[in-house]
Order: sequence, then C-alpha cells, then structure tokens
Amino acid sequence: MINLIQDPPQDPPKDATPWDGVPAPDIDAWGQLPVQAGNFDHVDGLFYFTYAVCIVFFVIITGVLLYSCVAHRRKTWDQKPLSNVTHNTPLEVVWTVIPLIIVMIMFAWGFKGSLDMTTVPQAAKQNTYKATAKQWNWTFTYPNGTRGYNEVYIEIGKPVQFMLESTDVLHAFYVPSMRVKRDIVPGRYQSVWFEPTKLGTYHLFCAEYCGDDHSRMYAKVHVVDEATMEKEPWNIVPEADAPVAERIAYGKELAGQLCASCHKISPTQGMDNGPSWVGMFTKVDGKLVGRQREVIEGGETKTITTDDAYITESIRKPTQKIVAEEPYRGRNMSNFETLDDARIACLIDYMKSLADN
Amino acid sequence: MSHDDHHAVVIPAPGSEFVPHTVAHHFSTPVQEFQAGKLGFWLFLATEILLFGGLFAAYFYFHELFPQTFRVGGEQLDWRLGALNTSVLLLSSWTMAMGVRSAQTSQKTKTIVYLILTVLGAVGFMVIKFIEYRAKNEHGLICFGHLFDGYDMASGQVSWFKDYHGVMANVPHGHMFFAIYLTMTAIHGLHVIIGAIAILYVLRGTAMGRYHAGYYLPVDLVGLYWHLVDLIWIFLFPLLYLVP
Amino acid sequence: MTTNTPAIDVQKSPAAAPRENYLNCSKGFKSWALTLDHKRIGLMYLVGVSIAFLAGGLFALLVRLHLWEPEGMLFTNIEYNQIFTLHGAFMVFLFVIPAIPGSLGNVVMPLMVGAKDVALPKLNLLSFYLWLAGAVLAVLAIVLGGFDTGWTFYAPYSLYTDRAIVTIGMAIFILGFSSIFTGLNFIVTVHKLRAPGMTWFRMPLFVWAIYATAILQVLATPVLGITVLLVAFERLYNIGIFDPRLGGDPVLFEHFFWFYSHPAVYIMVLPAFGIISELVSVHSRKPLFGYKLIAFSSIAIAVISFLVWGHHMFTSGQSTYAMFAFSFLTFFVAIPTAIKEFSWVATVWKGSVALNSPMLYTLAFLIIFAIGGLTGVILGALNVDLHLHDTYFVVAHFHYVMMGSIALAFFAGLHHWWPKMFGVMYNELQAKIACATIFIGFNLTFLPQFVMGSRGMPRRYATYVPEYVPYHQASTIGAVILGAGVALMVFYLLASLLIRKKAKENQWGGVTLDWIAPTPPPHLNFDEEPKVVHEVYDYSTLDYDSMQRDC
Amino acid sequence: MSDKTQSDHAQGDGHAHGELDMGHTHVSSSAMFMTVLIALLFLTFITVAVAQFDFGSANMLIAMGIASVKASLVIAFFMHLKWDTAVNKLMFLSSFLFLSLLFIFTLADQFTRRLDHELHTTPSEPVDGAWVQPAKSDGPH
Repeated sequence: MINLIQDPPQDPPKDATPWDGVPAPDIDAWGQLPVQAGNFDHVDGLFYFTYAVCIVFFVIITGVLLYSCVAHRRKTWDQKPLSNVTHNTPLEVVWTVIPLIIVMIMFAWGFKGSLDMTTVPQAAKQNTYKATAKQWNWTFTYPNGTRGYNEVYIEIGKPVQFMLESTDVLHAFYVPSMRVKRDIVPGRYQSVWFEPTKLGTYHLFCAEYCGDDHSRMYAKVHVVDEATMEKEPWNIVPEADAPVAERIAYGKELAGQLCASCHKISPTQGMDNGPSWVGMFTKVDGKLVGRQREVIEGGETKTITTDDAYITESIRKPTQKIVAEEPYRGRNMSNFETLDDARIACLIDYMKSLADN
Repeated sequence: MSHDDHHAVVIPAPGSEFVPHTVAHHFSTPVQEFQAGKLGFWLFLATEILLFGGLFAAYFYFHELFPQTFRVGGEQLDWRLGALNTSVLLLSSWTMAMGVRSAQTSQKTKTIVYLILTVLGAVGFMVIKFIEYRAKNEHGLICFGHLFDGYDMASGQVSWFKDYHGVMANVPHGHMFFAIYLTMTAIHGLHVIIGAIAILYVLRGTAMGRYHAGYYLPVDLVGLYWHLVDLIWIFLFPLLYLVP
Repeated sequence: MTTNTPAIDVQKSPAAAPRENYLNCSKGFKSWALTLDHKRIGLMYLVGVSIAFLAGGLFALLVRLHLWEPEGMLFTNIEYNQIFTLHGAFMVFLFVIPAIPGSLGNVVMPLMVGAKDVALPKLNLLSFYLWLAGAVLAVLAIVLGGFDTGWTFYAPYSLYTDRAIVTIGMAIFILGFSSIFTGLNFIVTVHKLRAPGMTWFRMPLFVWAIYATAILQVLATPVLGITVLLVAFERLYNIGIFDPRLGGDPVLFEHFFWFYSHPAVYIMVLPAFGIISELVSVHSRKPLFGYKLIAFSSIAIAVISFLVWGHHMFTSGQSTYAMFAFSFLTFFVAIPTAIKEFSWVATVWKGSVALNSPMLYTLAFLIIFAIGGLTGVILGALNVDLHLHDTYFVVAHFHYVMMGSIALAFFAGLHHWWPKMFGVMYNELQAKIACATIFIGFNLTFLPQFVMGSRGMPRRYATYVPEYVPYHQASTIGAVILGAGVALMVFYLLASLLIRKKAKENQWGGVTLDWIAPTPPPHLNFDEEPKVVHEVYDYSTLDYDSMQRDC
Repeated sequence: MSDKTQSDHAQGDGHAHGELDMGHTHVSSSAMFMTVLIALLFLTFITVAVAQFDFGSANMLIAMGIASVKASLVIAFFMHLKWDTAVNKLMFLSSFLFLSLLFIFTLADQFTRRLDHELHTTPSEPVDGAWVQPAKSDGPH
C-alpha cells in the first residue's frame, strides 16, 4: 500500500506522489520497451521488426539523398544537371510493390496479435476483476467481491481479465509492462486481459486525458505469488477495536489515495476543488465540535452540523446535501457508494484527528 | 479594383427596364464568370450536404440503438402537418424554378411574381413548423421555456423533456428522439429563413432590372440554394414523421 | 514553360525606374484591408498565421519548461492542461491548417496557373476575415476561462468541464468555414482560370497539391463544423447524442471528429508535399521524377485519407471489424506517401543541386519526414498501437509530421518565394545557420520522446514518473534550441525587409509561371496573359539572364 | 442544347460563343417543371400512403428509396444538374459519395459491435452509478 504514514505532514502535497516506492521497470536489451512482464510477446516482436524495416529504409533514403547532395552539388551558378531522366517505370514499380508487400505483412501480424489481445480466454474469464475509473482514482473489485483502491494485486501465471467501467468521463487502462491499453468508455463495459509472467510492482497509468489530475490518476499493479494473494493484503482495514493511531494512519493513507485529488485533507496536502477538511472539527475545551454548514437539500438551503452521519452520507450520496458555500456550490463530487463502513470510520477518525493541530 | 477596367466585358441590357452587367476584372469572358460562380456554388452545396450528413448519421446511429424510442417518438409527431409542409416546400421549389426560368428569359414581372410566391412558401413553412413546435411544447416533449436548464441530476433527465402524458415513459432515453428532431428541424428551419432572405435580396435586384438573359447568375444560385433546402426536407420528412 | 512576357522583360534596362507592383500600386490602410488582390490577402494571412505560430510556439516552450521536473516546474496541473490545449488548438486550427494554402497558396497558386487573381476574390477576402474572427474568438475563449480538453475536445469531458468550450467551439466552426471557402476558391480557380495552354499535366505539382487539399477542405470540414455545433448544443440543451448519461455514445463523437481530423492531417501535409516537389525540382534544376505518379498520389492520398480515421481509435472500443478495415486501409496510405519521398530523392539524384537556404530547409524536410512517415507505419500495426497509443511515441510521431515536416516545408517555401513576394533577399548565411539550428533543436526535442513513449510515458501528463526525467530534460533543451533557431529566422526575414537588398528577377532559376511573372508581380500578375507552350519543369527553357538581373 | 439557349446568350456574349455549348445555361419548358412538380407531390402522397402499413425493417428502405427518387428529380430538373457541366455534376455528386463513407464506417462500427460482443462475449449493459454534474456555465472557473 502507499506509505503516506512515513511522510511528515508538513511536506508540500506534491512530494507525496502516487508512485512512491514503485521501482523503474527494467528496459529490454534493445532499449526501447520495458521488459515484458506479460504474455503478449508478439507486440515486442512486431515492434522491433517494423523498427528494423524503418531503419533500413531511413538509411537508404538519407544515404542516397546526402550522397547526391555532395556528389551532384552545383559548382557554377549556371551548371546543368547530369541527367534529365523524368521517370523509370521498373524502378517505380519496384518501390511501389515492395513497400506494399512489407506493410501487408505488418498488417496481418498486427491484426492477428490484436485479436489475441481482445479475445478473452476462459481462464481469464474465471479470474475477472472489475476496475472502476473515476476522476481521478481507481477502484478494484476482486473476484471475491473485496475492494482495494489505487492498487491491485494479481497472481503470477494466472490469466486475469479486467472489466473496465467509468462513472464520469473517458479514461484508459494502461499497463506498459503488460502492453495492454484500453479506453474506458462511460456507459458501457470494456475489458482487457493478460497473463502476468513476472513478479514485481508495475505502473498502471490513465492514458486518456480525463481532466485536472489526469497525470496523477495512477495505480500500482502488484504481481505476487499465490501465498501473498491468500493474505488479501489489499483488504486489511483496522477494525473498530484497533488502536486509534493505526486507524488514523490508515484513514490518512486512504484520504491521500481517494480524496486528496479534490479536498484539502490537511493544511499542506490536497487540491481545493471541494470543501477543505481542515476545521471540519474543532476542539472546544476538549470536546469535538463539528462545523456548521450551509447545504442545499432538494432545492432548499438549510444549516447542519457536521457529524459522522452527514460525512457518511456525503461520501456515499454526495448529491444529497450539496455545500452552498462558494466556490464549491454546484460542484458535484463523484460518489463512493461502495466504500465500506470500516474504511469510512477510519476516514472520519482521521478527519477528527485534524482538530488536534 | 480601380485601374483594371481596361479588361472589363460589358453585357448590354436586353431592354430599357434592365441595366447592363460588367464582368469582373479577372474574368476574360462572361461564360467564365458564370461557370466559376456556378462551380463555386455547387461546391458550397456539397459542404451543406455533408454538414447535414453528420446529423443524418447521428439519426441512423441512434435509430439502430433505440428503435423503440424512435418508433414511439415518431408517433408523437403529426404526419399530416409534415406532409402539408412537404407539399408547401415542393410548391415553393417549383415557383423558384419558374422564377429562375423567367429571369433566364428576361421576363421581369413574372420573375418578381414567382419570387414573391416562393417567399410566401417559406413563410407558410415556418408558420406550420411553429404550430408543430407549440404542440410539442404543450405536451412537454420539448419545453422551450426550460430548453437551457441543463441536466437534472435527481430525475436523471434533461429539464426540457417533461413528457406530461408519459407517452415515452417505457422506452429508453425518450428525450433522444425529440432532441434529434429539434436539432435537425431547427437547423433546417434556419436554412429556410436564410433562403428567404436571399430570395428577398435577388427580388430587389430583379426589381432594379439587374438580372436578364445575359446575366441571371445570382437568381440561379439562390434558386439552387432553395432547392437544396427542399432536398434536405425531402429526407427529413419520412425519417422523422413516417419511418419510426 | 516560357511565355512571350519575359522576352519583353529582357529588353528592359536594369536602370529603369522601379516597376509598379502589387505592393506599391496603391497605398493606405484601406487599400490593404479591403484589397481583393490574392497576393495582398496572402500576405495578410502570412502575418496572421506567423503570429499564431509564434504564440503556439510560446505555449510549447512553456509546456517543455514545465516538464523539466517530474513534479512540474511552472504550473499547477489545471494550468498545465490549459497551456497544452492552447498549444494544440492554436497550432492546429490557427497555424498548420490555414498556413500554407492561406499564405503561400494564395500568393503563388494563381501565379502558377497564369491567372489574374483567384476566381472569387471577395470570398477570398471573406475567408481571411473569417480566420481573423476565429482567432479573436479563440483569444476570447482564453479570457472566458480557457479550455482544458486537449485540441481533440473529446466528449464527454468537453461536455462536463466548466470552461469556455462553446466559445472555442464557435471559433473552430468559423475557422472551418474560412478553410472551406479557401478550398472552394482554389478548386474553382484551378478549373476555370488556367492560362491558355496550361493543361492539367502542365500544372506545377504545388498546384496539384493545393487542388487535392482543397477537395479535402471542402468535403471534410463541414463534418467538423456539425461536430463542434453538436458539442455546443450538448452543453446548451443536452441533446444527449455524445453524453453517456443520456444514452449517447462518446465513441460517435470520436468518429465524427476524426472523419474530419484525419483528412485534416492531409489538409496540412499535402501543401507541404507540393512545396517540396517545387523546391526539389527548381534547386536541382531537374524535371521532377515521376511527375504524374506524384500528381496522382496526391489525389490518392486525398481519397484514402477519408477511409482511415479509425486508426485514431484503436483503443476506443470500436468493433474489431471496424479496426480490421481501418488498420488495413491505413497501411495503404503509406504507399503513395512513400512514392512521393522516393521520387523526391530520385529528383535530387544527378541533378545540379544548389545548397542554398531553401534547399537546406527542403533537405531537412526530406530527412525529418522520412522519420515521421516511417514511425507512422509502426503505429499502424494494430497490436503495437495498443501499446503505443496516447503515449509520447504518438506525440513525437505527429510532431515529426506536423512541426518537423509541415512547418519546415512552410519555412522552405517562405525562403523560396520571399524574393518573389517582396523583391528582396535575406541574409543567406544567417538563413543556413538558422536552418541547422532548427534541424538540430527539433531532433533533440522529439527523438527522446520516441524512447519515452515506447517505454510507456502517456501524453498530456502535467507530472510524470521520475524514470523519464533524462528524456524530458533532453527534450526541453532541444525545444529551447529550436526556439532560438526560429527566433533567428524571424529576425533575418524581417531585417531583409528593412535592408532591402534587391533580389534577382528569377532568384533560383525557376521555369514555372510564378517565376516568369515580373518580380514582385504587378497587380494583375502578368504584363500580358501568358500562353503556355512548354511542358512543366522544362529547364532547357530557363532564361539564365533573368537569374542575373536585379528585379 | 437547344438553339434557344444559344440565342439567349448570343446577345450578351459574342467572342466566347464557342464556350456556350458547355451547357452552363438551359431554359426548360414550363410544362416540364409542372410535370416534375406533379410527380413530386404524387410521390409524397405515395410515401405517406405506404407508411400506413408496417413492412418491418423494410419501412426505412422503402421510404428512403422514394425520398431518393424525389431528391434526384429535384436535383436533375429543378436544379438543372441534368444539363450542367460534367465537373459540376462530379463535384456535387461526390459529396454523396463521401457522405456514404461517413455513414458506412460510422454505422458499420455501431452495427458490428453486437457481433463483437459475441466474439469476445463482453457484456454491453450500461454502467450504473453516479455521474459528475456537467458544468452548464460557459464562464470562468
């Protein structure tokens, strides 16, 4: 999981990057692609084949060009050309037909590969994850229904399918090391599949521009062995009886993943697209007091006091009570219906902990 | 420009009620000028076809996606009014053709009469369209009052689509048909108005005797534009009123 | 081909008083603002698109500087998104699309076909003012909150974002019609105003290219018009055809958008091909190799370009069958393009190659375009594209084509026809230095982006994973060098107008009608209507005195 | 090309007389226009009449067929394209060609997606869940 816990809170927000602790992937022998961590070798194959063909053609073209520029350069201002040839049918046929043949090979190779990448095998269908993209974070639902945020654990050697859904705008699911990319179109499902073949942690980028924090819409893909999968590391949430410090730490971590892209989750961290969390609770002679808020519910404006119930509702049904205060008025937060009570409780504990400083 | 009239060709007027026409400086013959204008305008009409083409593509796309919506939606339109409008437009197209013909044959009065009739056709068309729009407004299928109120989160509907009688209640995305209907007919209506204005312009020119057998290009071009407006409606009518 | 016109010119003594030309025939603001002279309109376009280019270039520099550090140096993410959108929108809609047809096409094309003016001069002026209105609206949109959608305006983000999308949409709509009218005008001109004897296969290839471009402008641009109109309607009254919440389909938007914007790539690049065809021939003093094949390949490209737009959408979830068709057809565009490149090289072969500044820009084009075109083939392959799509590899590829090829061809043409347009010569040495600087800077900017891209760096990122730092920094350094080169070019070109070093009557020894016409041309282009009797690019007819005689 | 046309222009335009045979002007008889008008109105009646019966998926084809006939009447006679120059014919009709390209590829994608789902068995039901409110304002952020 992201380790925001070690970051001292006074760090400026940008120092806590989503990709902290992810090693740079190794680069393959030819220096162009990250080392293949999946099963789609034909991408690398065709890429380098095309690459080689391109280099050959490039060398021929520029070679001839530069040679004749030197050898046939004009020495006197009225020099006549060495030849006035205007066409040479055999030559023209050759340089039409040969490229045609080459590109047809590339086409067939590429199309076969893409069929392989878009046709999901049975094994992968039995191991289907759901990846929900929203501005600007990822929610992963595991085959057993448990959830994780902005990072996903998959088992090595086990084909996996991702059902992709977006709840707002276009996003794209892109894991360079696996060579898979698919736009996520709101309003319908897309899917990608691959078979992780190499242990490690890999980048998952959003590759389709999706707004303000597009470049921070990032998730970690952990390829792990069966033993680790059974521990369900993504699903370890401190229970109600856990020490409060641990719950606060987890809440801060979660806030960094899910909320910081819109809310100020601490004086120094987070964007200002939504109401700030700072001052949400204040300490009045040792007792926590929630902030008074002007909210619009069903058209009419009312004043409410911030409490656990209100926070839970605003997380699950953000459109229920909309903050009337400018500039947040009229801006709607994408909902987190699926966020479970334990996690929300930790978030609330973290919010309350902000009252201390 | 000023000093190139050394090359101007002048077409004499066929009669006293007409004025002669001077060919533009960069053309050597009137035929060249005429054909340049004609070709240019045909190309412009081609762009108009493709402009509407986008809308038609959208229509077919969603007709395939939500056939039910389009069927029920189409039933809400009054095909009688549609047919009437088609006839009006066809008639005005005929008067326009006759108008051009009279201009070609230097019959000033006839040209004027036919052009006026065409404009009346345009007005009639817009009046009938207005009656249709008003009906849609009353049934809450297109509430022009709320047209720009945007998307209503609570109902998950657009605010101009109220559907008082619940006719579209059990089809998906009921507003879609009316959105496309409104957009297509509105853009077409805009062309009708522009066409009418253009006709009024050549009407003025005709009254001043500018157009005659020797030079009637503007009348001809406005005629082409008007026929295109007719052409588009010929497709809009069955697609919106009959097929669904 | 020659006409009886130069025969007269030869008799003229160099000492004669300055001949009346289109620049000095009438004076005052009105004589320019209301001019119907295609050459003056062309110059106004030249000024306009140059300003747009410099503005777009400035935004590009800001983008590159911001990306010096992985967490960004200058802007917040929100600001960055606006800056790169501005860069894209300005460069594409205000510079690359109108640049060559609007400026050089306007000035040179009627000269080349031996016409007194374009067929519809008033429409020509109108399309310039439409361009101006579009530019003003675009600037207005920045004031009204800017736009942060990327130049592609993909739905549904462009429907939801709280920005001046309607305003910029209208700007693009208007610019579209400016482009349509220019194209329409050129088609009519080529069809109806060719000089006697100027048969289709005696037309210089620049005219062929402009003609093919014009067809694309007329037939593709309306679809862009209706698309931006529909986006505006979506924002105004929620039609819902692009809005997934209302049953709409964002992929439909992509289809509409790319139906225009892929042909638009050829609207941009075909005129560049035309310029290069001219320059390669003139500066090698050799008839163009495979004239007819190049002419036809222009038309072929124009038509095929309508059939390949789906290759921008391989990851968008269009059906596999559509992907099959689009990928297959995409590879076919490679062929006519390759034919052109080969023919140009074959033209230089055994020519009398003058290594002057226009030719250096041309050579730079030929090399850069080879890279741009070839990397396009890599992207055409379906499975590889699934990896490279929306990465910096794509960014580098289309910059090699759009900036590297089109802008360089534009510069080449500018240097080639500068003496014709103004009757003055710029400083050759400075020109060569600038060309070298631009070439080096450009490659340093974009070669690292290929590597970044294939290693997985997605585009439109305000902040990035630290492992890409060296490539981004190399790219930024390159961008600064490139900027310096462009600055130098602007400097000496403007300086040449003040120094007024007289150009030759026929500076480079061209034999097409544009060089037969007096330099600078009179208001009606030719002293008397040219009669074309020779084949095109027949250098045996070259009148060498005119290369020596001051204009 | 009728002699009448020639004489129409002979007065206006002497020296370019040879080019007059390029059919840029053609004066059709009123009778012909009237016939076309009647045909158009009749076809309108037909298409309405036919629409009263349901031929299922054929409805679209029939209606579009009739509409195309009407359209070609308007183009050929009212718009004189029948007598116009070859290049004008080419330019105008090519717009329909390119229009068909837009239709074919755009719709082909839509129509083949169903097959696509059979091929990859990807569910196609729409995503449920919340949406980000679209910004109506076109003003500053």
